[in-house]
Amino acid sequence: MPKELDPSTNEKNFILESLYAGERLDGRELDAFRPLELEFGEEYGLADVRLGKTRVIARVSAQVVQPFSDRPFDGIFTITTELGPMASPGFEVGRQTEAEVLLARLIEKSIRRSTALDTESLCIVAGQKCWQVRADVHFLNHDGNMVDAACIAVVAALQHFRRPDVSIEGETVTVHSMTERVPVPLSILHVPICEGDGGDEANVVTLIDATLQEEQLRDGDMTVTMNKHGEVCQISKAGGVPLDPIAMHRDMNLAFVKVKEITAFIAKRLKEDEEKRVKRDNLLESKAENER
Amino acid sequence: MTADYTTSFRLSPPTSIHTTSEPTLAHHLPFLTLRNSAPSLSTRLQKILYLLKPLHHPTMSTVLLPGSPVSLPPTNTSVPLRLGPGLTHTPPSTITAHHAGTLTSDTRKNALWIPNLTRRYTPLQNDRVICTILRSSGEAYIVAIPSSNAPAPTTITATLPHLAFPGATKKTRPQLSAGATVYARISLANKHYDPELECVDEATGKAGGLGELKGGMVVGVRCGRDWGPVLRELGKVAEFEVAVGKNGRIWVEGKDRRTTMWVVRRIAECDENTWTVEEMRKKVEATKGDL
Amino acid sequence: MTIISATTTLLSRADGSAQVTSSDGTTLIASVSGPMEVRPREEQPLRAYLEVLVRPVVGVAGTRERLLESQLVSCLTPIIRLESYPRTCIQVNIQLLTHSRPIKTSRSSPPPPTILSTALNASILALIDASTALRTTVAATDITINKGRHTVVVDVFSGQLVFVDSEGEFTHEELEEALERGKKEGMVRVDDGGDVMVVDEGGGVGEEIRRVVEEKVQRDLRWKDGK
Amino acid sequence: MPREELLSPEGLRLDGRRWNNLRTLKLSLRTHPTSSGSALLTSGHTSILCLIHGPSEPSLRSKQQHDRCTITVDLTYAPFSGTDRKRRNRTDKRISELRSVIQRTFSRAVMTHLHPRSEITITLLVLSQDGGVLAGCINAATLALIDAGVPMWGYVAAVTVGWVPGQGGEGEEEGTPVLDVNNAEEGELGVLTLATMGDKGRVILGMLESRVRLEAVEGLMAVAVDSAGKVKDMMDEEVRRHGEAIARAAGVGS
Amino acid sequence: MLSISLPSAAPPLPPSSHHRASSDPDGDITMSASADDLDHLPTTLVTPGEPLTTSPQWMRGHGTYLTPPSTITSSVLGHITKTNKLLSVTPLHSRYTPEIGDLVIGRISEVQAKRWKVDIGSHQHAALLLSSINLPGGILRKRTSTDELQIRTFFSEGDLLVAEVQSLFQDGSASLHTRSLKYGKLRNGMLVVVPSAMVPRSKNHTVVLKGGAGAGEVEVVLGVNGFVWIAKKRVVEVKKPEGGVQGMVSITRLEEEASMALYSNENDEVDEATRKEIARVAGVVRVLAREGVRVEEEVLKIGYKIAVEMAEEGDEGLEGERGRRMVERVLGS
Repeated sequence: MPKELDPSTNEKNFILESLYAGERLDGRELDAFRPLELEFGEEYGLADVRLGKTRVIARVSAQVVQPFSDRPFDGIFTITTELGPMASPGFEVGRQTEAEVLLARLIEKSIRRSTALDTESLCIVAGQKCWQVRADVHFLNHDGNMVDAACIAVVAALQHFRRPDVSIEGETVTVHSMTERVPVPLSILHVPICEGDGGDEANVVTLIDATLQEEQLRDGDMTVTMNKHGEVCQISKAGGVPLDPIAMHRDMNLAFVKVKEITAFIAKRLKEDEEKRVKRDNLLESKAENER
Repeated sequence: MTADYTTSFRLSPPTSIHTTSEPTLAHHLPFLTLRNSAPSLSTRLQKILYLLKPLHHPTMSTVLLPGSPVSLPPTNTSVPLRLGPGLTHTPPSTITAHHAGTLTSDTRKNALWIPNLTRRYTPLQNDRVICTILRSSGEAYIVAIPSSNAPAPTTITATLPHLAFPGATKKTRPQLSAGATVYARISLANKHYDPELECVDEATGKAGGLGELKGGMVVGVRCGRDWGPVLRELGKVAEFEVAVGKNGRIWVEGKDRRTTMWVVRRIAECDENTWTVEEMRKKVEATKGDL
Repeated sequence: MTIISATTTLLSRADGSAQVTSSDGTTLIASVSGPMEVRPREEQPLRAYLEVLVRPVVGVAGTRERLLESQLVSCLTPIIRLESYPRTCIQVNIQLLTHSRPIKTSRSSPPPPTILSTALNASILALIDASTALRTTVAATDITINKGRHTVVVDVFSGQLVFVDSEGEFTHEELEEALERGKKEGMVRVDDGGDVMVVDEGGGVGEEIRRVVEEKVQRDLRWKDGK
Repeated sequence: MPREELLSPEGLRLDGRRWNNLRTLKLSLRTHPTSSGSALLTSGHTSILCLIHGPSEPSLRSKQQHDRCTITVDLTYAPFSGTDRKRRNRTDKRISELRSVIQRTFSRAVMTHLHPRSEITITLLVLSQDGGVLAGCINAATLALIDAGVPMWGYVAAVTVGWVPGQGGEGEEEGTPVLDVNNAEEGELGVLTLATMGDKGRVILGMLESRVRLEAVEGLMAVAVDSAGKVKDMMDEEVRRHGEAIARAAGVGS
Repeated sequence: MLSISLPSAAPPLPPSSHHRASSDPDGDITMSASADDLDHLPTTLVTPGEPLTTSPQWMRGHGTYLTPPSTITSSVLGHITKTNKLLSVTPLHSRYTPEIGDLVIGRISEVQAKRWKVDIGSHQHAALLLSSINLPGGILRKRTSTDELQIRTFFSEGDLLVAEVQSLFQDGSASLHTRSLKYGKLRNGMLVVVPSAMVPRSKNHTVVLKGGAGAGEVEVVLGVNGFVWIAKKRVVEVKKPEGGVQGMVSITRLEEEASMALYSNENDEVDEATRKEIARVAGVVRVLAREGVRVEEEVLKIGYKIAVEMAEEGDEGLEGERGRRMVERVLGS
């Protein structure tokens, strides 16, 4: 299978030289994100995120299962990620590479371990029935910074998702279909957003939202996950260029600014989608009435 | 696909085709050569012209799908008809498209082909490509011919013999390290083998612009576009050196880093949006202040 | 069944890609990579190895996806000029974006539509987008007659049947009718000479595919206009 | 677990330590002379053995890099290392993450360009775990690499710091950092594992897995960087003691 | 593969006065760029990351690196070595780094078309070219394609051999040769591997020990790479040509027979007494290395003598405490 080709010496030198001069190839500022786009699908719980050319889709779904015996009052939340060859022909089918494990762990730590989703609210009948919510993350196009794109997609999809309503009568649990009862949104405790930084070479240049080319040339990276309340959910910096702790803290403060921006962006898009749905439903209703 | 371009066919009576090797012709033109002397086909002249006309009337559709049959145009028997990329000849006299596009012809050379814009490069003999040295092995460098948008996965590895440089001997061969960028000519391409490259003009023994490209920047674009007019537009306001590889890579070195950056960004934008020369001219006007 | 919307060239890392939404509600993305390096055990000396991978939107690929993969391989193998790319791999990836769980069907209703036709149409568009050498262009349609469901794949020029997958209860006549309708839906309109295609609004899946390809070609070649 | 248990009003932790007390750190080098380098680290009830093999010919051709040596990390939890005697799967995602974190850290700390085409294998065996396993692994590996004579840019010294949040009362402190957490603390608190390289307090590794307020992170990092410097000094002391013992024996021999 | 961390790139550690544990007797070193900085060089052990000098008069050698702007910093645990203006740090313990002229013992790990790969305990396997060995039928015979086909008859995987480092490749890996009767395949003995620092380079790497208690002579080959071969002394058997024919012919025959014998895989008969002594010598080598005493001709001879004495005193064996007692006696003598 083909692996990614390293950039040539010419490209490497030019890009680094430009970075030292504070210029990125695509004309962005060092601390700027690429254009972020977020779209929702027809079905609830599908978020399509584009970060420049990077594209990730997250799909949240739910089904009723039996809870784990050691956690009878908790629902189940799982995230699955697979780097398939669609994202880049460099990814092999079926074999998990180290980079993939790190990516999966990072997303897991950012969202699941930080308890973004209130799993207790997913319990239907303690020890017997609970909701299993799963988020499937699909990487469609890899042009760097998959972590951020994936996190935004999962968080947006979780907020967009509506699970069917349930009613309990004695021992029987009824799952109402989407048309029968208004589906219930998930209880999201906080919205973590990842923030990838790429450090470059000795005189550390810090980049935000690195492209694939920049990722290939970087000498280290740090990912910080935060929510809009100013809580750090996760920090991950393994190896790479040693950083000054003061600079690290400065980066985290910068990340916080971005996190607030992105959270607001997601909220805006969710609202737009909601309005669109309401408008369409009204239209359908009035149409139905007219027909009657 | 490659082999089709480098093999030549001669069609004497319309019913039988036999392959002859015409290395000189094939060597210089990456086209399939087809000679048709059947006068009966001349009746189809009108239709062929119709096919060609819409090039100047973009509103009218003449887009061929893969598998679209293409009529043989009338040919004078002395000049062989050459089929280029996108067309396949099936004996005795059927020509079909194998990728989508509009049929294009060159009446002077009597050639037909379907131009298109692709991300993946198919090696063709005599193409000049911009490639990257991977390592040195025995008597040749192993090089990657990257296609399309940077940094794409390498698919084509080629060999560049140590002696395929001007005046190179075993002792005076150029030393190229891994990662170096080289402008080379494909001296041998065949779908069954990895292509072979050279950095020397066989006829003159000189470099002829080929060889290592030092400094500058390489930008990835889609293959199949004629970059000449666009680069000339850029050249009106910026001072830079440029080498265009058929594999969708353009090497640029401006008089300073700023110029290189400016040119690289313009080329990337132009490729991204498939700008016309006119649109490029406007963009150049609008951004020349950055220089 | 018709194509509601289709776009091409949307993924930068793939050689060709297409996103297709069909009238049955299926949305999916197909991407094509290749010719590229092949795994040694799949290498074939005289032709390319065709690999089709289907990924569902929820969960991991299972039997349903494997079946779809093998159906797509058998549809696409005669279409792609695999012999033009010896010792390489051509990879077609399908990512489903909608999750249509098979609805429980009573004996009286026809089986639910499969995503095969959408997947095939998207694959063809992605292959054309990637400029992979093809023998011909095909179009797939789902046709439901009474209690039978038929996926019919035909050559858009000749109307020749390439592939058919039928399910449910149906008579021989119904199958014949399905094939006839599939042919009509799939074919592009050509004039009697068989050479030149005439622009015509509307039409079936074949026409739709042609329209999408035309758009793509005009977009790709617009740089020529400025000359 | 309530906050009072983790940190009593008197400022004592579960095991009687103050917030800034490290557990007893026992370090020994060359515990296994047949390997290229080895070290045994015991920090409280956490015990980690590290063995180095190499630089040597890579075990797999694919591990050969033409311009540097490859660092391979093998991390195993002994089945008896924890309280519940369970065998951890090698493909455990968490273990493979730790493995690759350690691998990436030492790929940077070791002067890999000096031994092209070869491989250094770092084998880590967690004999007993009571919090701070990643930090322990990093420290043990640093010592073993020094023992193996592998050139490095400097010491990599790691520590863990937990954050006990405050009650949120008026005028009260935001919370308290606690140094070198044990298992019970690790399960309850937000814990930062941080490693510095060299003696300028530059951070080569930082891992935080639970929610902590941004303002608190600053304090955590300050404590961690400072303590990592102290751990580095302790390691340096042991390395010198060990080195002098070797030098003495060899000096007499020649 | 390209990498951004270029070998030449210094790490982002600016020069600094270094911290050290207060218990260190050495105290802090004041960093000054004065000319007499030479005197300020640490005299004891240095550890990785420890600044050595900022004086520009020194050039950095092995075991050091440059921290911008001009601090030479140690990268290993070891002692400072000064060679003219070159400042380097010799690691106390490291894997063997080959140098030209080293006598090494190795094991064949791979047989290729025209050469063998030999594991010599270094960071890469060494190469032994077919053209670098004595071929049967005359020492200076040119190699032929038949030799290439029969490459496994000379050495095959797992064979042990003693050789000399002939040259070094660009990446520091060694090329060996066995073009001397001293070198070649090893038989009739056992291998002991000790850290390479325990075998110093010296003039003589072959030690012959007179076996006590009726045993034959024991030959010890000390490979600089820490591989030590202990065997029954090699006797170059000179077979008398039958009937004692003319001189010229017999000499060529002799060479041929000697070199054919060089590649034999058959052990000679080694009597029990000698085997016992071989094992005793192996024990001595192991114990010396374990206790950090460098294995050299003198030390080995004394050590062996003491081990024999101890055995005679009824203190047989060299495990644990006994070994330590032996080393003490060696150091005492």
